[in-house]
Amino acid sequence: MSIALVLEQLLNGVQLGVMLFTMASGLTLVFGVMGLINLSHGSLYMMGAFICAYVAGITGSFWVGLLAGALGAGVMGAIIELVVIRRLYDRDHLDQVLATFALILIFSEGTSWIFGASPLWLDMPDLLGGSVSLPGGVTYPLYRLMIILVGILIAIGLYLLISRTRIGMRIRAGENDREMIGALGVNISALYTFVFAVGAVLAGLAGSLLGVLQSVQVGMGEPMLILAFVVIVIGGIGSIKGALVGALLVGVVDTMGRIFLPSLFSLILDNADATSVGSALASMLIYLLMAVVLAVKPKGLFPANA
Amino acid sequence: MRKLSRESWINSVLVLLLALAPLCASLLDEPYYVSLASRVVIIAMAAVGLNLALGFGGLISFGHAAFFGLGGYVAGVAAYHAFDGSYFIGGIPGSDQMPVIWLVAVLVAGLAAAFIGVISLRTQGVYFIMITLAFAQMIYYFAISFPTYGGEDGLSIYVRNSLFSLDTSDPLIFFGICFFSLMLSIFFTRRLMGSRFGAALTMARLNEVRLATSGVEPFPIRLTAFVLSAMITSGAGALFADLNGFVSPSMLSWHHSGELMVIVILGGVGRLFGPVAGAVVFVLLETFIGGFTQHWQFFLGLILLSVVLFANGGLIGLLAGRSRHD
Amino acid sequence: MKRFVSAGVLALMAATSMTAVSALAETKVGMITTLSGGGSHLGIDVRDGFMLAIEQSKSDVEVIIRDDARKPELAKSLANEMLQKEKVDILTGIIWSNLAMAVIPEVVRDGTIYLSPNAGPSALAGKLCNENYFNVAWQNNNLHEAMGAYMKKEGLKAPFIIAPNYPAGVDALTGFKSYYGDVEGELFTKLGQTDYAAEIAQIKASKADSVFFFLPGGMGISFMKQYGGAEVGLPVFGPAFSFDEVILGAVGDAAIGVKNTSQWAHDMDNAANVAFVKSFKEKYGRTPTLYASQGFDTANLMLSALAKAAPSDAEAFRAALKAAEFESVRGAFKFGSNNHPIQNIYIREVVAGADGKPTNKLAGIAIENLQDAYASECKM
Amino acid sequence: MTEAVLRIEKLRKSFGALKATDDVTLDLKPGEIHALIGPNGAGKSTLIAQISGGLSPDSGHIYLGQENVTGLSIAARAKRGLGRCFQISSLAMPLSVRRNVMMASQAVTGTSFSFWKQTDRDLEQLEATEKVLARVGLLPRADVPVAELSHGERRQVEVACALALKPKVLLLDEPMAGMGAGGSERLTGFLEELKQEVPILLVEHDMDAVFRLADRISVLVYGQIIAQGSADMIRRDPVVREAYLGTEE
Repeated sequence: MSIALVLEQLLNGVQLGVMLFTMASGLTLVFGVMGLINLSHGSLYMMGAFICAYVAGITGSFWVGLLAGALGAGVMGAIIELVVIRRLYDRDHLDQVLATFALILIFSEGTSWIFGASPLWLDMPDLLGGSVSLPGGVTYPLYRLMIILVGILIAIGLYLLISRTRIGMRIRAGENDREMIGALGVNISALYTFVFAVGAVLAGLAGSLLGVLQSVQVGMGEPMLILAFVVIVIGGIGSIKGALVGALLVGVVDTMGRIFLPSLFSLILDNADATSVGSALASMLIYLLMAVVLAVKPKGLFPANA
Repeated sequence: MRKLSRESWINSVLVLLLALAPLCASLLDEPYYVSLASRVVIIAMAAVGLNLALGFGGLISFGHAAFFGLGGYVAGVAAYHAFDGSYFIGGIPGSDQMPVIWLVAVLVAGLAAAFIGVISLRTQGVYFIMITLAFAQMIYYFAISFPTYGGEDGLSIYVRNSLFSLDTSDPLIFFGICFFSLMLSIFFTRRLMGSRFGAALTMARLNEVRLATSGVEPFPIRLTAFVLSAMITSGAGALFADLNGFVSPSMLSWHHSGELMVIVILGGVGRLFGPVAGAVVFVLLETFIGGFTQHWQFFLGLILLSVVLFANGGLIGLLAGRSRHD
Repeated sequence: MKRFVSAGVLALMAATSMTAVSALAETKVGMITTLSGGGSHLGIDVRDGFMLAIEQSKSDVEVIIRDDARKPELAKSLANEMLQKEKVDILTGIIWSNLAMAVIPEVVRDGTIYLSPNAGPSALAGKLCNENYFNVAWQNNNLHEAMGAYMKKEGLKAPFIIAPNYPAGVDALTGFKSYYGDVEGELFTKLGQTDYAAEIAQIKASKADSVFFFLPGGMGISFMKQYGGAEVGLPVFGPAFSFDEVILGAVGDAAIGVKNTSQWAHDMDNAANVAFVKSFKEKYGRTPTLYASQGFDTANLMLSALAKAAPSDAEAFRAALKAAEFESVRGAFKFGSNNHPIQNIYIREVVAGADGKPTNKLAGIAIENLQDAYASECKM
Repeated sequence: MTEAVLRIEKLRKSFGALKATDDVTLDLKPGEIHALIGPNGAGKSTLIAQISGGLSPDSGHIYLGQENVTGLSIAARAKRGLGRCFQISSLAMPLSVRRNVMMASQAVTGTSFSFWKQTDRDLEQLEATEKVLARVGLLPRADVPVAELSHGERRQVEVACALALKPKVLLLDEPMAGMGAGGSERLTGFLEELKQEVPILLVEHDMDAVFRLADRISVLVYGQIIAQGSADMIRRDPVVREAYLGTEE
C-alpha cells in the first residue's frame, strides 16, 4: 500500500470528520446553551438537503440552493423552537428525547408527503467538479476539498462568534448561569431561538453540502444524527472544540478502520473471512471508540464545564 | 391494604381489559386480536423492564433494544440448534423448552448488562444515554454482519417453543403465558420497589449524595437495577421471538430502543402500570392509524408530541393525577 | 372493533357485489409492502404496478394494502392481521428479504399462497421452498450472476466488487463470483453507509479494470455520485437495483454509461410491455421501474390463475399459477421446479434520454434462461 | 490522653495554584465539640468534602478511629460511622421525612441488597427510624414530604438522618444557618446533650453558638489552621482577631 494512498485515506478521514463537525457543532451548541438533547437535528439536516435539491432543481443553480437549504433549515429550526422546543427547556432529558423523537417522525413522513418517496436529484456545481493534484502524489476531488475548507471556516466562524461577539458573550453567560443572564436584561428566549436557529442553519448547510455526495432521501438524517452524537459525546457535550476533535477522530478512525481492518485480518484469516470479520468490526469501531473514551473520561475529551 | 387509590383503580381496569379482550376475541373466533394482545403484552413487559431502570432508577437507557434483541436471539438460536440438532459454540445443544430459553436469555442479558453497566454507569446524564446507545449499536451491527444466525435476514423459529405440556401454538394459551409473565414482572417490580433495594434505588435517583451519606454505595445499586431491568426486557424479547416465530437485528435497532422509551414515557415514567398503558396505546396507534393512511407515522408523531407537551406524567398521570410518594 | 381499509381500495370494496360469482369476485388479496421511510419508492411502485393490472382487468378482486415501514416485526404482525382477521386468500407485496424471511415461511406453511413481487432470498428458493410460494421477480442472486457472466463474456479481466456487509450483500458477491471467478478486489461496506471516499480511493489505487457494485437504495445513489466526482475512469457495472428510473433521477449524469442487468427494461419491445409502460405513464405520470413491472406481472399472474381456479381449490389454483399463462411484460415467463422464474437476464445501458435525463436502454442479453442456483436444494 | 475518634493529618489539596487545604492537622476527641471557623473562602467546604469523602486530598491522611479512611468512598466512610449534615439541605424532597431517615438506618440495620422483604413490614428498621425521629422531635411530621417542611425542620431531618447512622463522629456543616432564634436555641441545647454520645465536628457561622458550644475551636484562613484551642484562647488570640474576627466586627 503506497504512502500516497495512506495519505489520501487520511484526507478522506479528515474530510468525513469535517462533515461530521458541521453537523455536530450545531448539536453541541444547542446542548451547551440550552441543555437540550435534540434528536430532530438530523431532520433539519434532511430539510436542508431537500430544500437545497428542490431549489437548485428549479433555479438551476446549486449556490442558490445551498443558500436556500441553509436558510430554510434555519427558518424551520426557528419555527420548531418557537412552537415546540421552548416548552422543553425546563423538562428533563427524557421528555426532550421523546418530543424530538416525535419530531423525527413528523419531519420524515411530512417530507415524503410533500416531496414524494423518491430520492431527489442534486448535483455538484460544474465549478467544483473534477480533482486537483496535491503534494505527495495525491489527486483529490475538488468538492471534497471545498468541504474541508467550509468546515474549517465554520469552526473559525463559531470560534469568533462565541469569543468575540456580544451574542457570543451572552451565549457563554447562558451556558454558565441561565438566571444570571436573564437578570442582565438579555432577552433570553430570543437568544435561545437564535442559538437554535444557528444550529439549524449549520445542520441545513451540512445537509445541502452533503446532499451533493449522498442520496437526498427521507431518513438520510438519522445515520448522521447518530454519528454526530457519537462525535459530541466523545468530544465532551457542549464543547465546540470537543466537537471538532471528536469529529476528526471519528472520521479518521472510521475511514482507516473500514479500509485497513480487512487487510489486517487477512494476515491471520483467509480472505473471505477476513473481509467479513474485518468489515463487521469496522462498522462497530466508532462505537467501540466511544465506549473506550467514556470508560476513561466519563465526560468526554473536553468536558465543557471543567 | 389501604383504600384503593385512583391510580390503582385505573390499573385494575387496564389489566382487566387486557385480560378480557383476547378472551372475547377468542370466543368471537378472531385469533388476530389475540395475537395482537400478545404483542401488546410482550412489548409492555419489555417496557416494564426499561421502566425499572429509567423510571425507578433514573437511568435513561437508550439501548434497551440490545437486551430485548438478545433475549430474542437466545430464543432464536436455541430453537435453531434444537431444530437441526447442531451445537452452539463449545458443543452446547439447542433447546426448544421455554423455561430453559428464558433462563438462558435472562442470564445472557444479565451478563451483557453487567458488562455494559460497569462501563456506562461511570457516566451520567446525556453521556449515559449515548453510551448505552453506542453499546446497542455495536451489538446491532454485529448481528447484521454475523452470518451464522442469518445476519440482517434474521432467524426463523419454525415451531413455537414449548412450555411443559401446554399447546403454545394456541394463540390464547400463548397469550396466557405472556400475560402471566407480564403480571409476574410487574409484581416483581412492585416487590422490588417496596424492598430495601427499592428504597436505595429511589434514593439513587432522587439524591445520590444522600444515598452515599447514608452509607450505601450508589454504583452497585444502580448496576443491579440496570441488570435486573435488562433481564426483564430480555425475557420479553424471548417471548417476542416466539410470538413472531422470528428474530432479526431490527429488534436490536435504535428505533426499537426509542420506541421502548416512548412507550414508558407515554404511559407514565416510574408508574408501575405506565408501560402497560403505553404499550396498549402505542401498538393500537401503530396498528390502526396504519390502516388509515400510509403517512401514519406523521400522525403518530403528532400524538406523541402532544402527549409530551400537554400530558406531563404520561397517560396514567393524565388519568390519575400526580404521582404519590410515600 | 372497526375495520379500516386502505383508501385506494374503497372503490374496489364498493364494487364487490353479489353479481359476479367467479373466483375473482370472492378473492381477497393482502399486500404488505413498504410505503413509508427509506426505500419506500420500491413498495410504492410494486403497489402501483399491481393495482394498475387489477384495474385493467376490471375484476372485483379485493386488495388490502398495508405499510410495513420496513420493520420485520410489523410485517409479521400485519401478516397475522391479513390471515386471521381479513382472511385473505393470497398474500403479496413484501420488498425486502429480511421481511420476507420473517413472514413468508410461516404463511406458506399454513397453506396461504404467497406471490413475491420483489424479494427472493436463497433459503426460499432452496431448503425452505414451498408449493405455496411463487416468486414472480427473481431469486436474489440472479442479476448478480448474470452480470458475472456478462463481464466474463465481455473480456473484463480484473473487476473490483463491492457490497454491504449483510446477507444479501454477501449473496450478491457470491453470485457474481460463481459466474465470473476470482476478482481483483472485494470490499464489504457498512449497511447504510453514506460516504464512500475511502472505498473509491481503494479502487483507484488497485489494478482493477472495472467495478461491480451492489449497493441498494440510497447507498447506491451516494456511491455513484461520489464515484462520478472522483474521476476514477473505470467502467461501472451493477444490478438493476441501483439503476431504476427513480435512482437515475437522483444520481443524474454520473450514471451515464453504466451497464446493469435486469430481467426487464421499459423499452422492451413486446406488446404487453408497450401497453404497460404507456398506461403506467398515463396513470401515474412517471416511467415505471422494474419494481412496477414486477408488481404488474404479479397481479397478472394471479389474475390468470384466478380465471382458472379458485384459491380455495388449492391444488388446481397452484397448478394454474405454475402454468404461468399470462402475458408477462418481460416476454416469455416460466417457473422452474422451485417456483422461481427461469428467465433471460438483459443488459441495459444508462443513456441520456430524449429529454436529456438519464434513462435505461436495452443493450442485449446477459444470459439466457437463467435458473437460480438453489433449485436443486428444493425438495417440493 | 484519650484516643481521638477522628484524626486528620497534614491534609493538602490544591486547585491549580490555589491551595485550598494547606497542611491541615486536627482531631476530634470523644465527648467534645470541635468547631471549625473561618471567613468565606477559607477552605472549610473543601476540608469537609475531603473528610466526608467527596474530594480526595493530594496528600495527607484521615483516620476514623484506628482506620485510615483516606481512600474510601463517601458511603464506606458513612458506614464506618461518619455522620454528616450538609450546608445546603440535601434530602430527597418528594419523599416523606420517614423515608429519608429510614434510608440512613438501612445501612446500619442490614444490607440494601434485599429484594423481597417489604420495608414497610420491616419492624427493626421502622423502630430504629421512629426512635431517631422522636429524639429530634419530628415524629408528628414523619409522613410529610420533605418538600413541604420549613427550612428549620429540614435541618432537623438532616440531623436525624445523620443520627440514624449511629455515627461515631458527626460532621455538621452550618446546622444553624437559616434557623430562627428559637430553633437555633433548641438545636444548641440538643447538640450540647448529644456530644456526650457522639463527638461533633462543627462548621458554623453563628459565633454565639460556636463560643457557647465548642470545647475546642480551629480557625481556618486561606487553607491553613492559624489557631487552635479553647473558646477563650481563640477569643483572645490576636492573630485570630486580626485575620478573622476583626473583619467581622
